[in-house]
Order: sequence, then structure tokens, then C-alpha cells
Amino acid sequence: MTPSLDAYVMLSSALFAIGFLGVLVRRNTLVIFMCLELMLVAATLALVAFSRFNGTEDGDVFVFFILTVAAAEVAVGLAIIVALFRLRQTIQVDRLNSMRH
Amino acid sequence: MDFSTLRSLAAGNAWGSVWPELSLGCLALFLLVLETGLPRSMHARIPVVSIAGQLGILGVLLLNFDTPYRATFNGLLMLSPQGQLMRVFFLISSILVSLLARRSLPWQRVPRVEFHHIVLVVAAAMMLLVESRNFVMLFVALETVTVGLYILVSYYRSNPKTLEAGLKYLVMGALSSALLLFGIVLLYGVAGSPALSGRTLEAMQYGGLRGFLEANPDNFLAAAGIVLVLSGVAFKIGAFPFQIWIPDVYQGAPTPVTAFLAVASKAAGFIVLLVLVTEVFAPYDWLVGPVLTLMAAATILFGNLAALKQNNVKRLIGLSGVSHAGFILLAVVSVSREPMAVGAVYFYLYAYLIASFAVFGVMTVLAGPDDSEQELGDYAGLARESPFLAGVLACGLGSLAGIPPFAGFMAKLLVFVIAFKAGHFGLLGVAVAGVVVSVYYYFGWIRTAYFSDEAAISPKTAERARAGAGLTLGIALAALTLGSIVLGFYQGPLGNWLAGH
Amino acid sequence: MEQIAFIFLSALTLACALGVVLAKNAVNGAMCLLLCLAGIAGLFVQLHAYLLAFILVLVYAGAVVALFLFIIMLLDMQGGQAWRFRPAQALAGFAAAALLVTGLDLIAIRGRLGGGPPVGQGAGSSLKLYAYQLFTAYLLPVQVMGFLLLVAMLGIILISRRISEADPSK
Amino acid sequence: MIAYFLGLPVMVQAVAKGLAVIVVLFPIAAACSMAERKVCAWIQCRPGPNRALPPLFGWIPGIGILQRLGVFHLMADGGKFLFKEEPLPDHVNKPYYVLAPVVAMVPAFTTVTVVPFGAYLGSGGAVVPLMLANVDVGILAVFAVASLGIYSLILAGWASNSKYAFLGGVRASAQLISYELSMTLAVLPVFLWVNEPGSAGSLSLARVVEFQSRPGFWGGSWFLFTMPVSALIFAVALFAETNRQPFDMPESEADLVGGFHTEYGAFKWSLFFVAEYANMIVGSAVFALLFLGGWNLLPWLPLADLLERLHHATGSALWLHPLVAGLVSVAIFAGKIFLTIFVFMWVRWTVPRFRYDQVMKLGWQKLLPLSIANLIAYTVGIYFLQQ
Amino acid sequence: MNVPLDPLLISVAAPLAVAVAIALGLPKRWAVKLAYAGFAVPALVAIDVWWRFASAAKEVHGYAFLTNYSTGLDRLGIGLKLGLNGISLPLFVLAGLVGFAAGLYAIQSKAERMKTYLLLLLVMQAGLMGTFASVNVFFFYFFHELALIPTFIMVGIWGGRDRSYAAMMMTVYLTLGAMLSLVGLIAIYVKTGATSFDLMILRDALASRPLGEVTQTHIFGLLLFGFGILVSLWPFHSWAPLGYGAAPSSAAMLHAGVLKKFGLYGLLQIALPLLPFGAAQWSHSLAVVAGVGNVLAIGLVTMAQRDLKQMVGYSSVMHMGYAFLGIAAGSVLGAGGVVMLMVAHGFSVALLFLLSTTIYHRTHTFEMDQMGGLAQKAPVLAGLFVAATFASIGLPGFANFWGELPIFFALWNFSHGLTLVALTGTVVSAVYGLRAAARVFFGPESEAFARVAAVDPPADIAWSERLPAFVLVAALLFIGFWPKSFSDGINRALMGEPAAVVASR
Amino acid sequence: MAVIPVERRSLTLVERTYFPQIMGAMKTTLKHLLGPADTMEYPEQRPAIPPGYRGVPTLVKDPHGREKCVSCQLCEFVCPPKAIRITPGSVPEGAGIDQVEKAPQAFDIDMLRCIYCGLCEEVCPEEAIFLQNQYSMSGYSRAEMVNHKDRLYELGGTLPDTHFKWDVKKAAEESAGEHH
Repeated sequence: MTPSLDAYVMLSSALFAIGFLGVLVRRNTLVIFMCLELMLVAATLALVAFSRFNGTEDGDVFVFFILTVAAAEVAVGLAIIVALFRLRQTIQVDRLNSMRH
Repeated sequence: MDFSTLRSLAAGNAWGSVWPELSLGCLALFLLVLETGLPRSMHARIPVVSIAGQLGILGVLLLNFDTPYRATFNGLLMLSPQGQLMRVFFLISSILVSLLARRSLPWQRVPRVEFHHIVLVVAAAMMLLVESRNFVMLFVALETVTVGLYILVSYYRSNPKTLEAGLKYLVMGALSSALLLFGIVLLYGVAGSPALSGRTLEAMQYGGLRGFLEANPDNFLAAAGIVLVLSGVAFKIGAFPFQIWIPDVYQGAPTPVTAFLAVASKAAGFIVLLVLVTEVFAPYDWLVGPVLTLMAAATILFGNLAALKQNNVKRLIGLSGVSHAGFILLAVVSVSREPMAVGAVYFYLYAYLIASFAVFGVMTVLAGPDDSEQELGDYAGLARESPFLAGVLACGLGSLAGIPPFAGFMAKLLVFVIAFKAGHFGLLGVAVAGVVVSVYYYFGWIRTAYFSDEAAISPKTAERARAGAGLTLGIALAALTLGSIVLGFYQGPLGNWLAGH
Repeated sequence: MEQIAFIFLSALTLACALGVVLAKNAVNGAMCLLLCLAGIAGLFVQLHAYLLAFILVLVYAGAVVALFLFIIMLLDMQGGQAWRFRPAQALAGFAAAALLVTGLDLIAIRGRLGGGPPVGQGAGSSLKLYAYQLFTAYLLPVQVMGFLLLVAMLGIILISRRISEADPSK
Repeated sequence: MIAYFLGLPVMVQAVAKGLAVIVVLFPIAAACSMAERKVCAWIQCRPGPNRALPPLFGWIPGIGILQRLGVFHLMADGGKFLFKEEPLPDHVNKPYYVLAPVVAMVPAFTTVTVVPFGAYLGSGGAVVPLMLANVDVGILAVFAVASLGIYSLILAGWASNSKYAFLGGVRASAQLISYELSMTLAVLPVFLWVNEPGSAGSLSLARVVEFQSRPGFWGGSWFLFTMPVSALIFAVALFAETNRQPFDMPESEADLVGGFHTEYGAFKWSLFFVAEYANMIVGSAVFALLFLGGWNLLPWLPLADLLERLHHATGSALWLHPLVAGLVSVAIFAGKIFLTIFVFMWVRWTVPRFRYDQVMKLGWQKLLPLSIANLIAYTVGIYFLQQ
Repeated sequence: MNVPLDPLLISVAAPLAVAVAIALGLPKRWAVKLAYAGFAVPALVAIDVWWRFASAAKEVHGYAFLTNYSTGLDRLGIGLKLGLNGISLPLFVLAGLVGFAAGLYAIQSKAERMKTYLLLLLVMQAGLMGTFASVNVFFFYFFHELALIPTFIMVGIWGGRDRSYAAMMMTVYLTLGAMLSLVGLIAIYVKTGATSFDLMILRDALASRPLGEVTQTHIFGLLLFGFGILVSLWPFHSWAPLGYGAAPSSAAMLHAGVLKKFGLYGLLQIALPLLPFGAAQWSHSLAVVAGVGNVLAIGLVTMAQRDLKQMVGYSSVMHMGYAFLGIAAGSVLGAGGVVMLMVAHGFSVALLFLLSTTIYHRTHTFEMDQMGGLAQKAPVLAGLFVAATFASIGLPGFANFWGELPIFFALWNFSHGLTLVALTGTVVSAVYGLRAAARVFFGPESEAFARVAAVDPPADIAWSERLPAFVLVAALLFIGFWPKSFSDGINRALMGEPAAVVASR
Repeated sequence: MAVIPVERRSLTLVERTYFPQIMGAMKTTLKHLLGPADTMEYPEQRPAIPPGYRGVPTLVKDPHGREKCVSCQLCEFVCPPKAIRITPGSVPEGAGIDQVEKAPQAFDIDMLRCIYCGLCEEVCPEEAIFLQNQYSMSGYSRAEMVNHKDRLYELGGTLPDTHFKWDVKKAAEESAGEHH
């Protein structure tokens, strides 16, 4: 007995929602990034499930692009974080407010 | 899978049809080659190569402007007159950004060639973005644009504000990408579902999805997907609930990049939105319409009210850009009832391009090394130091405010006409209020530049103002000003196009 | 059998995802993310997307999370800050939680896609099919992706290079 | 018997396979550590460890040779690691500190499952590879799982809460990530060649061997000869990936005491040790499969031919029995692995350690461009070859 | 289409061309010389056109000199269509002459940054000519804004007290008005369904198929408030005295004299003929607001003013009340009176602004308490000022008389009470006008003025100031004595639709 | 001293890959690998001790079995690490060395401190202390590593002493009167 498509979609939306929640509530930029990754991965899970259950192939191909993009995004993000940390000694979002007057 | 189908699939890849993007990419690579190949002393010339190359591409593009509607790359892309128009748009913006960067980069201790390289790549990706008719292509192009912009935003990395802006932009951009992505996934999944009628095997294609949506005009998951996709795009254009990143990022980013973000990135977002709304989500107008309407109203109000109390010019221009996004949204909202709105969006974008770059040009010239700290007060008495810059600034701001004889007026007029035709009276009221409020702060800026006593201008700013824009940038700014005035009353051959073909 | 595996993997995935959000220490968060990814890779295997499962492990688990850990350690955030409740955050959290619950509810109640059996294998199961898709129909995005990676690489080098080394004359 | 095995429930099969791996790999890894000491000694013109002898065993004839080879040292070491007091320093992050050595074992032992270690002749003389899990994505699986090895180093370094360990962990992770790139790129030409158009595309390692067993010049020659640059890059990257000298910056005793395992002792330390050797074994196996023709004895002499000739020469049909064939192939393959491991050790005691910046420079500025150029060259070359 | 010889286009293009030339960096000597031409050409064209109008070939709705230039948006009904009818002609002439006067006055004034000043004034002049020459509603609006922007800038840079605040006030108020009227115009454009901004087409379309009554009421309301704000309809008038008080004299002359008439002109030329029902719906409220608010309340406020320029500013607001009353009356008579009043008021208020600045140059203050007895030192100036005051009160012999009189008659038919109010207003205006003249020129010399005069003995009005003043006075007298020169055309133009208004009531 | 700058020869392309060098090194190590071990298997095989070897310090007796040390304590004085401790005592009756006033009651050399410098041997006027061939000293405790007098003599044994100091002295003493 295989799990149904609904189960996969539910799972991936739950993951997505958890990631979204994390982005909203966490203040540590690194954790925020992780939560963003979680959201992207949730999307890939749904894609693969849809691909398999619907018999369409584009979804699987899309996963490749998503993973690549996610990796690039993380790399750039971490580079910025490190550079910023060098200058400011913090990566807490609420302390990054030099531009509020 | 046998080879003949493969060959036929591969044959769809008509590389010639994306020659502007290709040549931009090659030009970008060529810059890197030059950087490694040439001695250090010659590096200062490389930006010139970049600008000359872009001008060349622009020239060829204008000569070969006419393009029929034609799908290419197996339906990933759609070539169209609008696409050509946007290609020109992005090329002009990238040329201007390169010009501004040539002015601004020497003040910073950062490498220069890479900046131009990234600008070129981003411009090419933007072209692909607006031409794409497939969600995979859309996502890839969009991400290329955003990743490029992440780097450009945080380019002046010795300035913590710039990096902070880059980080904020990155987090927000990634969040919006994720929302967009999940929306796409939901749409893809629903559209391919064998359990539903109108199921399509090409769920990533706009056309296929459209067919499905028409067959199922009230599917819940599809609606959820559409809302997510719309919010993803709304992030990119800075529409209301998703505009929070704008002021900080605009302030922190290098001024040329701010211009790029404000103009080209936003335009790309709008064209994507327009294409989605007209070509894909049309059967869900019951959902898209109200969502966008609310968004437009809130965007106009928020942008203008928030801009009122800003003192930093980049924040000001950023928030005013939010309100412009609202005006364009007004046209997008109307598109389902009034096809002429398409032309209006394009015209508005062009008017916005011309005016914004004029303003950003002046900002760049006056910015100097610490370019995230320009206050309104720094412009006091600009007219006395440099009448030319003050004139350009005034014309740009006038156009942004939507005052005749500038192109901005024409753009707003078209939008209003269309909104009226489409019957969005409430939105129109909001928009009118928005214009009046916006005149207040735009005029406040002009007032500072023109009517203040000369004592207020800081010596350094004054020095930069007297030094002027330099020949090339000066010509560009003059051309922008002229264009903004001429387009205000003479649309010439554009006219028919605007009126809806 | 598959059902049990699915339940196990999804429970693991969800628990670890929550772990990422709630972990006080960023290192714990990263490890949770790693486990979560492993769970998803397992789910991929269940969906017969072996190739994607390995790519996921290779790219995400092998590189991305490692990078995260690396940076966390580099910045030495051992202390870490859990999320303290402040009004604005509480509001955001509440909104997000509400969104989560309603979203899930809605998808559960209204998003029924019909419990049909799997129709196809998906391209992720066969390497060859996958590669053909990438290099014919999706060749253009692949090329664009190349530019994306180039730009990202350049950018990372630029941003993380020490400022003192930047040649002002350049 | 095979049929019986295949008839067992999947879980039991998996457990059995896992146990087999542990039972086989653990001693081999341990033996390698001994071998290392002996090789080191020989290179330094010493006899090496040769003293230990369990009490009361001296009377067995011939045991002296085993004693001279230091076999009992191995046992003594194992016993010592097992029974030594387990230190758990107070300042460490305990869960991760304990977890790290366990994590180190995972990739080492998991990758083995997709590595074929021999072949037997099935019906009709077809060569059937022996492996625990025949997956389509073989090499990808190896790389994917091997890349997880980094976590043990990072965790060990970080959890130890000591600057030596931390620096070691950081160095190790950076090094691993850096060299993974060139390694993957170096392997690509091999698979490009193997997966010629029209063939069933596969990343399986067994297929690479099969390709190298084909008749004809290109088929019969090992990839070591046709792709020396790839082989070189792969080998160098392998050294770096396994943290072997001259790339053992992460644990360089001179400046970091012991790197990431500074704070470890007793059994936990031995796990790292075994994992390192297990990694080496898997790496050598992959190298042998990719570039040294796997279980073929000599270039242009595939296993099937070899057995056929032996059959003709001796007239005994025994050579064609699957079991014998399997044993022969496993022996050949094991020989190659040991040879490769020997080279590892040989290099270790020859070449001095790099400086860390040299390691990074070599990885990013030399190997990576070289492997890219290599890939391009072979892509073009293979294209013209197949025209 | 004889492009180069089209007088209307020339009247717009000439000042613009001079402005562009100055902007491109013409030396000051040449700039000034060229500016004379820039101001003179429109004036000459205006006179020429006026001269030829009666005999010119008329097309539908009484338009003459029609030319059409495509700007690319023909399909949206946007194009540069120039032409004049009986209503626009007087205003066109007004614009030409007042512009000429203001230009002359500006050129001889010793303003700082003369080139920029002239440039802006020239742009303004071009905009004014274009506004009244445009048949296309889009360009009508466009040229108005073109003329408006220099006003803000001129107030901001060359203005007097509170210039920055005044400029801001003006900008926001006038933008609000302009936006409201723009929305109204768009509404007409869309609702008519003719897809054209061409006034002639709009009229044709609406004549055959009028808009619904509710729509008309709404749109007229928009236009009324939009244009009303532009014309300083009470209670949206507060920008006007402030702005005029601060504005440099030439700008004030052009704005108060000509540009402000845009709103009234818009109501007359566009709103009334296109939206007759709407006009009828709004007429009562408009009349009450204008009568009580503008005429009476502002009249009393004007009386309380001590600052000469402010007083002139307020008086102009008050006189606009008459114009509104005339429009509200809704008859050909009233409308014709409004046109005459617009022209007359344009000349007279421009003259008043000019003269008050001239006075200022002699007294160095605008406070009337600190003046007195200037007549002895500057008799010609005194004469001119008294003439201007008489004109503004509406005494016969001056053009204003022919404006106010028909309005009163028309108003009498409309409402007796308001007529009385309006007449009271006349008295009020006579009081403050004459009192001002008396305070400034006659009576004993105030201490302050004596002190000023001792340092800088005031001369009589110089020729450079006299010439523009004479032009204006001449125009006032000419119309005062020969009103038929304009009224014929006005009446012919108004005969069509406003008659329908009357009929519909 | 003149400084002569030496131009470093730039490496050739092949050399820059370091391959020849590495290969050369590998060859060398291989040679050693295959060659015989240079070490000796110690307990079974012992190295030949060369003459003059400085081993463990020991006390010696003369060929007549008499104690040579006179407890002058020069060695204790000169010993750099202060490894020697001597407790002087009177000479027991009947030792056959009546000419001598003192003999060591206790003579300890702490081998944990001894640095095998040989100064004690050098300084000994009576040639009683020698660093001999003994090189292996081991013990299970610190106390064991202190060589007492007995042990020292046990290690030192008797040396073939040809000039019989005590006898010469005795003879001199006996014949002293003859000359007077």
C-alpha cells in the first residue's frame, strides 16, 4: 500500500509552513537561511511527488534547477553574512538596523 | 526514448532568436577575459568596452526591431514586439547603470570589471525573464536576476550598510522566491492531476496551465498557487504587504544598483505579472482582480505616505517607487477589462525609466564615497552650484510626480484613463490622492535644490556638483531629460503601439 | 511496508523541521536540517527518484549544510539566541502559526487531489531520461544556470575578499 | 544459497549485508593500520613492530613469521582501544563529541555497498558483478555519501571545544569541499566515454569495469592509460579527501597536535582511525575500478579471457565455476586495492606535508582548472573519436 | 496644413524656442534681446488673429484657424489641435497682451539670475498661449500645467516673504485642483465613448447622445471642484493671496491675470456645453458659495488687508466670485459676461500687480499704513493706479463694466438675493479700492515713507514701467469703449449650447 | 664579510609540477623499502662498544681488591648535575691501605641525574671512578635508579691497574727513612 499523493502534498505544505514560520520568528540570520532552505526543499518534495503521481516529467527536471539555485543563494548569502559579521560583529536581524532613523 | 524525438526537441533550441541575450552574455565573458588578459593599467578602459558593446547591441536591436509573435525553445520563450520593447528597455537601463557605475565605482575600493559583468548578465536574464512562457524558465531567469542583484546590492562591501542591505534583500528575495516556487509547484501539481478534467501534460507551460485553469475555474489548490505566485511577484515589484525591504535596501545599495533595482528589476517584475495575469491567470480573474486591487490601493497609499517623512533621498525615492508600483498595478488590474492597459504599462515603465535614471544620475554624481547617506539637506542650493544638475533633477522629479510636459504625466494620464474605463473608481480616487501627496514631497526636494540658501550645501557636495557629471554621463542625462520632455507630448510612432495594436 | 516507511520518514522530517525552527543553538538547528534532508532524500527514494535523492544528499547535505555549519562555527555562535517573545515577534509568530494551521486545514479539506495510484516513474528515476530532458528541452535554462553560478562565484569572491587586499587603483 | 538469501525478508538482507560489511571492512581497516606501520618502518630501514606474541603461543611452528609481521600488535592495539579508559573531557559538547566518531563511520561503510568487489561468470559467460546494491547512480552515490564524511570532522572539531581541534575541523571541512570538486570533474570524462550514445546510460561503477573489459584497443586498455590526467587528478584529490599525507593538514601534529581528534582517545579515537582507513579502502577501490580495470588482471586481458585461458591451459572446468571465478576476481581486485593502498602509504612516507595555503592553492588554482580543461579536452576528443 | 505659417503654433512655439535658446546657454545680452521677440510675437499674433477672426472661415462650433498636428496618439484622440472660437479668442488676446506687458516689465526689472527668470516666464507664456489655443482637451490641460510649473518655481526663487511656504501651498492646492479636473476630463473622455479628447468631437458626440443625468452631475462636480480650486473658489482660495503676495510681479501678473482664468475657461468651454444637466444641478450651490463666500466674505477680508499686494490678491479672489456667479446664472448673457469679465479682470489685475510692485520700488514696503502722499512725487503712477482701481471696481468706461453688468442682469433672473449680495460686493470693492488709492497716494506722508523718501527719493514711473502699464490700460479702455469687438464673437460662440441650458431649466 | 647575492635558478615547467622531484623521492624511498633494515634487533643483537665509550659511572678496585676511592669528594664537587653523594668515613682496620685516611662510607650516584659527562672520571686523582661500557640502566622506581656503593663496585669490578698506587705509596713510605 503506497502513501497517497495527498499525504505527500500535506507533508510538503507542512514543511513549507514550518519554514515560513521560522523565517518570521527567528532573529538569527543563519537560522533564517536554514528555514528558507527548508521552504525550497519542501517545494522540491511536492514537485517530485506530483511528478510521480501525475506522470509528468517537468517537475523532476525542475528539482535540479531548484537545488542549484538554492546552493548558489546560500553561498552568496553566507558570504554576505561573513563579510557583515566582520564589520558589525553580529548577525542578529534586530541589531542590523543602522538604517532606521 | 528514441533519438528522433530528442533531435526534434533539441532542434527547438533556436539560439539565433535569443541573440541579444547571447551577445550580452558573451560580452560579459569577454570583459572577464579582458580583465585577465590585459595589464592592470588598462583595466580602467574595460567599462568603456562594456558600454560600447551594449550600445552596439542596442543599435543592432533597434535595426532589427520588428518581430512577429513566435514561440521558440520548445515554448520556453515567446518572442514578441513587447519582448523587443523590453529588450530595449533593459539594454537602456543596463547602459545607464554602467554609465553611473563608471562614475560611482572609483570612489570605492572595489574591483570594477566584475560589476559591469554582473550588470550585463542580469540584463540578459531580465530579457529572458520577460520572454519566458514556462515556469522553469521563469524561475531560472528570475533567480539569475536576483542572485546577480544580491551581489550588486552588497557590492560596496566596506560599508556595513551596503552589506546589511544586501543581507536584507537576500533574505527577502529568497523568501519571495520560495513563495513563488511553491505556488508554481502547486499549480503544476494540480494541472497535471489525472483526477481532474482538463489535465495537461505540459503543466509548466503557460499555455498548458491556462487550458487547465479554464477547465477548472474554482480549484482551491490552484487558487492557493496563484496567490502564492502573485505574492512572490509582488515581492519583486515591491507591492504593499511585501514592500518592507525597499527603503533599507534602496538606501544601502550602491546608487547605480538602486537605480537598477528601482527601474529594471521592477519593470521585469511587472512584465512577468502582466504576462501571468493576461495569459495564464485570466480564468481566475475573480481572485486575481480583488487581490491586485487591494494591493494597488495599499501600495499607492503606503508608498506616498511613507515617503512623506523621509529625509534620506534614497529612501525617499525608494518609497516613491513603491507608489509608482501602485500606479502600474492600477493598470495591471485593469488589464482584464481594458486591453489597452498593456500599452499603458509599457509606457509607464519607459517614462519611469527615463525619469528615474535622470534623478539617480544626479544622485550618483552628488553621492561621493559614502553614498548611502544622502540627505535632502545635501541638495540645498544645488541650483546655484550646478544649474545643469539641478535642471536634470527637477525634470526627473517633475516627471516622476506626473506633471506635464513630462513623460510621467502622459503615463499617469494613460493609467487613469484606463482605470476609469475599467471602472476602478475607488482606486482612481486613491491614485489621485496619491499624486497630490507625491507632489508634496517631490516638490519639497525641488524646493530644497532651488530655493534654499547656498550656505546650506556642504562643501564636498558643492565641489562634486561643480565638478559636474562628466561628458558622457552629462550627455546621457541631457538625453534623458530631453526624452522625458519630448515623450510627454510627442509619442510619434509609439502612439499606435500604445493604443493597443 | 511503504506506508510504515513513509510515516517514519515524514515524522522524522517534520520533527527535524520543527527542530530547525525551535533550536536554541544554531548548530543543533543545522544538524536538524541535515536529518530533515536525509528524511526527504528517503522520501525521494520512496518516490523512485533515486537520482534526485542522491543529488539532494550531494548538494544539500554534502555542501549546503556543511557550509552552514562551517559558518556557524566560524562566527562562533555557540551561545545562540533562542527566540524570546517580544510583542512584534509574538504577533508575527501567531500570524504565521495561524497561517500554518489554516493553510494545512484548507489543503486537507479542500485540496483533495484524489488518491490515484502513481501514474509514471518521473524523470528522476532514470538518469538517462533526466539528462535528455535537461539537454534538449531545458538546455536554455541549463545555460542560464551556468551564468548564474558564474555570477554567484564572482560575487562570493568579491564579497569575501579582504578589503585591505583590494587594489584601489584597480 | 544465493536463492535462499534472496528469499529472506528485505530487512534481514539489509542487516546481513551491513554486518558483512562491518565484519569485513573493520579488520581490513585495522590491518591497514598495521601495514602502514610496517611500510613506514621498511621505508625507514627498520623492521617495524615485530615483538608482540600472545603468551603460551610461542610453541606453534611458524608463528614466528606472524610475529615478525606484527600481526599480534594489531590484536594488542585493538584490545587496548577496546579496554582503555574512555576519557570524556569536561569542556566538550558531549552529544556531538560522542556522535562525531560514529558519524565518521557512516559514509565509510555505506559507500562500500555500491562498490562492486568482484565478478563471476553467469550463464552464457556473462560477467556479473558482485556488489551489495547495484544502483544505477553508482558513482554519484559514492560521492554523495562520501561527502557526508565532512560532518564528523566538523562536529569533532567543534564539539571538542579546543582551538586545535577546531582549527583542524575547519581545515578539514574546507579541504574536503575544495577537492570534491576536482574529483568529480576528473571522473566525468570516464563516464562520458562509457556512456556513449545509444548505450543505456548509467553511472554504475560495474559498467566502467565492463567497458574496460571489452575487446579492442580502447576497450581493453585501462583508463589509467587513456586518461592519465584524470587518473592523476583523481588520485591527488583522493589523497586530499582522505586527509592523507601530504594533505593531512587537519591533523598535522606539528602545529595542531592532532587536529580534530586532539581531544579524543581510546575507542572513539580508534573509530576515526578505522574510518580513515575505510575511506582509503573505498577510495582505492573506486580508483581501481575506474582507472585500473577493476577485476581484470592485466590490460587487454579481461577476466573472462583469463579464465578461459586458464581453462584451456589446465584443462580443468573448475575455472569456469562461478565460485572460483568470483574468488579469482575478488583476489585480483583485492590485490589492486592493496597495491593502491600501498602507494598511499609509500607517498605518505615520502612527500612532506604542505602548508595550508598551498593545499588550497593547489586545489582551486591548479587542480580545478586542470580538471576543467581535461574535461573539455576529453569531451571534444570523445566526440571526434565516436564520429 | 500650413505648418510654418500657422499663427497659433507660432504664438506657442516662438516663446518656447527663445526659452530653449536661453537654456542652451545664450549670452545674457542676446537672451534679453531675443526675449523681447519671444514676448512680442505672441502679442502680435494675438492682435493679428483678433483682427482677422471676424472674417475668418469658421468651422463647426465657431472655430477658426483650425490646424491639427499628430503627436502619435491619434487613436487615443490625443493630438495637437489648435483653433480659436469666440470664447477662446478674447482670452488668447488677453494672454498675448498681458504676457507682453509682463515680459516687458520682467526684462527691465533687475531680477537676479535674469536668464532663468526670462526662461521660465517664456515657458509660461508659451503655455498660456497654448492653453487657450488648444481645441484638444488633453493639450488644453497640458499647456496649463506647462504654464503652472514655472509659476511655482518663480514664486519659490524670486518670491518675497514666505516664498518657500507659499510655493508649497500653491503647488499642493493647484495640483489637487488639476488632478480633480483631470479626473473629470478623463471621465468625460471615457463616458462619451468617442475615444477622443478633441473638444469638437466630444461636443458632437454628446450633442447626439448626452450623458446620463447622474453621470453628468458627478462629472460636473469633479470639474467644478477641480477648476474651482484652480480659480480660488471659496473655501479653497487660501493659496491665492498667499501665493500672489509672495510671487514676483511678472509671475503674479501672468498667473492672476491669465492662467487663473483657465479654470473658468474650462468650465465655460468644456463643462457647460458638455454637461448642461450637471451644470444645472450644481448651479445653486455654486451660486451660494461664490456669492456668499467669494464675493461677500472675501470682500470683507479684503477690506481688512493692510498689505497692498495681499489686498490685490484677495480682490482677485473676490472678483472670481462674480465670474462664478455668472456661470451659475446659466444663461448666455451671464456666460458672455463671464468671458468679458475674465478678460477685463485679467488686464486690470495684471495692471494692479504691476503697479503695486512699482509702488514698492518707491516705498520699499507693501504696508499701506506706511505710505501716503506718493501722488505728489509720482503723479503718473497715481493716475494709472486710480484708473486701475476704477477698472477693477467696474466703473463704466473700463472693460470690467461690460463684464459685471451682464452678470448682474443674468443673476437677477437667477436669484434676486444673490444679485443684492453681488451689488453689495461692488460697494465693498469700491471701498477697499478707493481707500487703498487714498492711503497710498493721497493724504499726508507717513513717517516711515518720509524716511524712505529721504534716503531714496522716489521718481515718477519710468518709461520701462510705463510702457507695459500703458498697454494694459489701453486694452482696458479699448474694450471699455468698444466691447462689441469681442462680444460679437462671444455671443456667437455661446449661442449654441448655453441656450440649451436655459431651455433645459 | 661580503654579502654575495645568489640568483635562484628559476624552475623549468616540468620542475614546477614537482613531479620529477616527487618521483625521485619515491624511488629513493622504494629503494630503502626493499633494502635491508639498518637497525639491529637489540636485546638479541648488541652493538659493539667502541673504546672510550662513556657508559655508566662505576667505582673500581685495584687488582688486589682494594678500594681505590679515598673519599676526596672532588667528583662530588665537580659533578655538574650533582648526581654524586659521598659520605666519607674512616678506613676500616686491616683493609691493607693504612696509608689512607679516608674511604667512602657511602657512595651514591643518582643515575636519574647523571649526564654521563665523564668529569668525575677526569677529576679523580685516585683513578677510582670510571665511565665504563655499561649503557643500559633501568629500574622500576626512583630509588632503584640510585646506584649505591655496592652496586657501583659490582658494576665497576676490578680494573687491571698496573701501577698499584697503594703499593707504591706504601713502598715510598717505607723507604722514606732510608734517604734520611
